[in-house]
Amino acid sequence: MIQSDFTESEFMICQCARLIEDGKIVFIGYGLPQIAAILAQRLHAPRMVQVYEFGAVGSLPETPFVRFTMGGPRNCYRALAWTNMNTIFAQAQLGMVDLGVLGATQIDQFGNLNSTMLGADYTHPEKRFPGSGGANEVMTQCWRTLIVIRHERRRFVKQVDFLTSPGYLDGTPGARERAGLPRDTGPWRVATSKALYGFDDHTRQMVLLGVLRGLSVDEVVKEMEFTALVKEKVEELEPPTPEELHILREEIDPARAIIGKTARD
Amino acid sequence: MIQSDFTESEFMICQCARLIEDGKIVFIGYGLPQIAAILAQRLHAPRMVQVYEFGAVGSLPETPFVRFTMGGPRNCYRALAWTNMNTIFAQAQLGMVDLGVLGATQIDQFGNLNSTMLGADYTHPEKRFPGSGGANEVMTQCWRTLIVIRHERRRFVKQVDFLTSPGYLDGTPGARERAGLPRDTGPWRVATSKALYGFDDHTRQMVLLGVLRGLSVDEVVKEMEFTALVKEKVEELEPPTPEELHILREEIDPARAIIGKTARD
Amino acid sequence: MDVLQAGIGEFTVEDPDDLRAFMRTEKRREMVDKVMPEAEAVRRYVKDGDYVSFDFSSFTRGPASLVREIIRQRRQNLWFAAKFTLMESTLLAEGGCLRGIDVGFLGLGSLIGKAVEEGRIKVTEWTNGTLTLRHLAGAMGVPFLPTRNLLATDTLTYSGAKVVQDPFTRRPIALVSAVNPDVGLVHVHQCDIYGNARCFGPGVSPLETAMASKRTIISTEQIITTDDIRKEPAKTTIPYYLVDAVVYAPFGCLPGGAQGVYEMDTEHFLEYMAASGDAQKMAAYLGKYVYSVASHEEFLAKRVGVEKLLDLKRQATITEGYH
Amino acid sequence: MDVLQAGIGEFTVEDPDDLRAFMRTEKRREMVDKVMPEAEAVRRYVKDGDYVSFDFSSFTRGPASLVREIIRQRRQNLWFAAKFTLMESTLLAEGGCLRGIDVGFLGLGSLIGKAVEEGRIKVTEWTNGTLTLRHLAGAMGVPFLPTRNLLATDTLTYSGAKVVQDPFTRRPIALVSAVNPDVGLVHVHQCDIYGNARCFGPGVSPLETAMASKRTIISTEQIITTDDIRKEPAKTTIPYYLVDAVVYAPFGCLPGGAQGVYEMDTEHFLEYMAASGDAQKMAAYLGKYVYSVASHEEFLAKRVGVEKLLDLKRQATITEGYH
Repeated sequence: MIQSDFTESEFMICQCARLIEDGKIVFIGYGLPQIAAILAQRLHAPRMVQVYEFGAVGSLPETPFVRFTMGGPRNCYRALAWTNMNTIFAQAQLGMVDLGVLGATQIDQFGNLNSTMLGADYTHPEKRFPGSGGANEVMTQCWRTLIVIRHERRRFVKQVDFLTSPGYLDGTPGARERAGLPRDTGPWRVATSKALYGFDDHTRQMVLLGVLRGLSVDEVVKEMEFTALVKEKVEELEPPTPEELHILREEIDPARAIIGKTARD
Repeated sequence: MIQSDFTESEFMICQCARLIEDGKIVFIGYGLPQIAAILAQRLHAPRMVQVYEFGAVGSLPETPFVRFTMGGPRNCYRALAWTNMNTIFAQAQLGMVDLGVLGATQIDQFGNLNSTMLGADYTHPEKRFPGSGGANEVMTQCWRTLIVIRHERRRFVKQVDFLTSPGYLDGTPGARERAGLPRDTGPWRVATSKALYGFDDHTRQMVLLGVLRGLSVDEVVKEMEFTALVKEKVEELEPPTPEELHILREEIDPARAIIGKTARD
Repeated sequence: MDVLQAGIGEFTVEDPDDLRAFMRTEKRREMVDKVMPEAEAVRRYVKDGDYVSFDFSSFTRGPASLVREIIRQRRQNLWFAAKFTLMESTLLAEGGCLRGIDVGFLGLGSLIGKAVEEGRIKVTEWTNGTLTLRHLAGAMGVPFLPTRNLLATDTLTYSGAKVVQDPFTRRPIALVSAVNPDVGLVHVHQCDIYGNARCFGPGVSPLETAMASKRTIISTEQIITTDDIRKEPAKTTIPYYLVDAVVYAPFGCLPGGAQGVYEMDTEHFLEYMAASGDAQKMAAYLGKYVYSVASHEEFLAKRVGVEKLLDLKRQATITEGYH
Repeated sequence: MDVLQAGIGEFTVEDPDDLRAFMRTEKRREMVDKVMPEAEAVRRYVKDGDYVSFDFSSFTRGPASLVREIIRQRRQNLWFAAKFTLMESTLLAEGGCLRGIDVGFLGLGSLIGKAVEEGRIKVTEWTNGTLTLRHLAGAMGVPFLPTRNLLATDTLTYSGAKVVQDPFTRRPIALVSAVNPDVGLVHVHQCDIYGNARCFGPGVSPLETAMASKRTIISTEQIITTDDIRKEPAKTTIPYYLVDAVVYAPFGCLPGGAQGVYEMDTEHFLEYMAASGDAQKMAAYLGKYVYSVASHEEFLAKRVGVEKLLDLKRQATITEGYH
C-alpha cells in the first residue's frame, strides 16, 4: 500500500510545510513543526520568518537537523535578531505573528488542545503529559494556528479531558472574544497523518477538507471519536513528492531520527 | 566674607558629595548631582556605583565634565552595564538602589518636592516647571533620597503647591506605607547652599543638622517659610576644602559652567 | 480590585484588538526596501493630530532631523511624549505643531512653560519612568502595567493612572495605561534597508517605542547589509517588521550626538538656550535651522558646515562598546 | 476591577516590601570576589523547601552542573520552575529533591508523569510564557503582570492567575502573580569574579531570573577581567549586584551545549531518554552521572572524558554572534 513509500511523519511534515505561506511571520513549535518549517523554507517559503519562543527571529536553520536542538546555534543560525521569551510573546500578543505551528496530544471538535492530562479527575490523572509549554501562548496570540497531529481515534475526542490551549472553546459564536482572547484568532488547519481539517466559520466544528490520496473519507473519519463535518468536495491530498522526500531524507534528516523509516528501508 | 572663596554651587556640590557613601548603589539625577557624584568618586567613594535613569550602571565619567551630557559617552564611560529605563527603574523598585540624589525647585517641611508648577490652581499655573522627570521614581524607590537645593525662602515652603515627588506626605506615621509606597523609604538629607537638614524620625519634619561655618542658625532658618526643627547641637559645616575645590575647578569643571565663578575670579 | 483613585489627566487607551488588527494589516511582513527621504517618511506617516513619541534624548541619539522635518511640514495638533526630551517640546510648540504633551520632562527654557501657563498647550502629568513604562505596556499589547511609582502625588491626580487594590497583596498599586503612539521616531546607529536596526550604548526605550508605535520611522547614521545583520543577531535592537520607514540621516542627532560617531554641539545648545525664553528669538532660531532649509542635508551644508562636522566627529574619541 | 475568576493552583506571592528588605540587606553592593566551588554555592544558597528557577534550556546554556550538585547534596521539598526545561524535573524528582513543579513544560519521559499521576509531585499549571512573565513581574518588584494568555482554559483554572475586568477597557484580562525564586540558577558564557555576566545568543530570561531571584548562582564557562567587562558594557547581561555566587564550570551545560563553545551531547540525551521511563534505569543514570562523582570536574574526567570533550568542542563550528 502507498503508505510504504513514505512514513506518517513524512506526510504530516509535508502537509504542514505546504500550509506555511511565504513572506509570513510564523511561530514554530518544538519537533515536527521545526522540520516542516525548514522544508517549507527550502521549497516555496524562502522569505518566511521563523520565530521561536526562546527569542530567535528569522533564523535560517542549518541542515542536517540535529535532534533535540531548538535554542542551539544550528537552529538559530543567521537570525535577524536574538531576543528572549518575554519579548517574542509580547510581539505575538501585539498581533505580529501570522501563523503558529504546533504539535498536539489530543484535540476536540472545536480545536481545543489537551497536552496536560487524561482522565476525569485532574487531581488523579490517568495519564500526565508535559502541559502547555508555549502552546497556550501560540494558540492565544497567533492570527492562525496550524496543528500537526497523528490521526488516531484517541487523539480526536468530542471534548478534551483538559483544555490546555484554547481552540473555539464551546463553539458558540464569539466564545473566544467573550473570554478576552484576541479577536479573529483560533485554530485554522489540522494536518494529520491521513487528512486535512479546517473549522466551520459558523459552528466552529472541525471540517474534513481533504484526505491522503488512496484513502477514503470513511477510512479517515472512523478514526475519530466525534463526527467531523465533511466538505462537499473533499480534496485529494498528494503524498510527499519525490522532491519533498529528497530534501527531508538527504538534507534535513538523513539519520531519519524524526521522519522515521518506511517498511522498505 | 568667606563666601567669596567659593560659590554656592561649589558648597552644595561638596556637601552632597560628602554625603555619598562608598560602596553603595546611587541613583544620580541631572545637573549638580552628576558633579557631586564625580567628586565623591574622586575622593572618598571610588567604589560607589552610579546608576542613571537612561540605563547606565557603574560608569566612571570622564572629566572635564561636559555641560548637558548625561547619556553621552563621556558620562557612560567604562560602565559595568548599559541597560535601559524600564530595567533600571525595575531594579530601583526591587530595592537595589541605596541612595538617590536629586536637585529640586521647591520643598516643604515634610520633604515633599514640587518641580511641576507654582500657584493655587493647577489649570492656571502662575509658573510652570519641567515636572517630575525621573524624580518621582527616585523618591519613591530609592532607600534614601538626598536633595540638593539652593537655600532660598521661596524654595522652602510650608506646603508645596504641587506634590510632584513624594516625601513624608502629611508627616503622619506610616503615611507613605498607607499610600502603597515602599516601606522605610523617603527623603534623608537636604543639602543646601547654607545648611544641611534631616528629618525627624517621628514627626517627619525637616530638622536643621548643620550650618555652613561662618553662618548663624538664625541667618539660615529665616530663609524658610516654615519653622524647621533645630537639632540640639547644630553641626558646623566645613566650607569646600582646597582639595575639593582643586578637583572641581581643575579636573571636573574648568570652564566653571556648572560650579560658577566667585567674586574673586 | 476596586479603583481607589483615578487620574483626571487627558489620555486615550487603544483597544488591544483594534491595535492587533492594525498591526496585522499595516505592518509589512515581507522584507521590502523602506528607505525614503525624510520628507516622504513624514508626509506618509505623520498626520495632524497624531500622538508622537521620541527616543532617546535631545543630547544623545535623538531623531532631531525628523523632528525638524515635522516642524518644516507644519504638522498640527500633535500630542508629544516628552520622556527624557529637552528641546523638542519647545521646538514643536513654538513651531505650532502641538496640542498637548505627556510630561515626562517639560524642557527646556521658559517658553514652553509659558505656553502651558497660557493654556496654549495641554499637559498630562506622568514621569519619565511611568511614561516609559506605558510604552512597555503598549509594546506588550496589554492595556496597562502596574507600578508603585506615582502613588500619593499630585502627579498621579493629573495623570491617567488608576490606583487599585492589588488582588494578590491587597495593597494599593498604580496602574498606568498603555500608550501606542501613532508614530514613533527612533534614531539608530545602523540598519539595513528593511529596518533591522542597531542602537549602541544605553538608551531609554528604543525597542519598546518601536513595538508600541503604530508607525515607526527610523533615521540612521549608516545603512548596512542584511548579511551583516545576520552575522550579529544579538546586536539587532529593532527587527524590520516593526519599522515603516528608514531615513538615511548621518549627523541626524545634531545638535545632539551619536555615541561613538560624533559629539553633541554644545555651542548650538547654548544658542538654543539663549532663544528658549523669548518667542521672537525662538522664531528666528526655527527660521534659521528649520524653515529656511529644505532638508537635513541642506541643514548640514548651510547651517552646520564641514568644519563643524569634522570637529564634532573628531571629538568622538570614546568608541569603546559602540559597535 | 472585580476578580472574575481565580486559579486554584498552589502558589505564593512575596510581599514586595519584604522582598525589598531582603534585597537591601542580603545583596552585596560592594564588588566582592564571589567565586566558589559548586558544592559551597549550593550548600550556602540552596535550602530544603526552596523555590528554584532555571535558565535557559536543558539543551542549550542550562546550569546542568548546578542541578546535579543540588541532587548530589540531596536537597528536599524543592519547588521547581519548569520553564523551557526537559530533563531537570525528572532528575530532581527521581533524586528525591522535589515537592512540586510550576509547569511550564513537564519533561521529559514518562517517569515524571508517573510521579504526578501518583501524587508524589504536586504541580501548578502555567505555561512557558506566563511562567517567564511571572519572573518579569518578580524582576520588576510588582505583585503581578497582566496578560491575555491563559484565558478560558483549564490551565488557568489550575494556575495561580486571576481574571479581572481591566479598568481601562472593561475587558477580561488575566493577572499572573509574580514569582521571586529563593534561588535562580543561570549558566553564562563569561563573567568576572564579582558576577558581571554575559550570556550570548537568544535565551529565555537570564536577566529576569537573576533580578527576580533572592539568591542567584551563576556558573560560567569562563572568568574574565572586570576591565574587559567595562570595555563592552552592552554585553553585560547580569550586573554583579544581582549575583550571590560565581561557580567556574566549563562544560557546565553538559549534556546540553553552550553556544559557540561546545555542542550538546546527543548520545547522552539518548541514554537519558532510554532511562526516563524506568525508575531503576533512572536510578542507575543518577548513580552514574551524579552520586558516584564528587564534583562537576570529576563528572567531566570520569563520565565524559577528554575525547568526548574535544569532539563536542570540535562540533561547535558556528561561532557567529556568540561573543
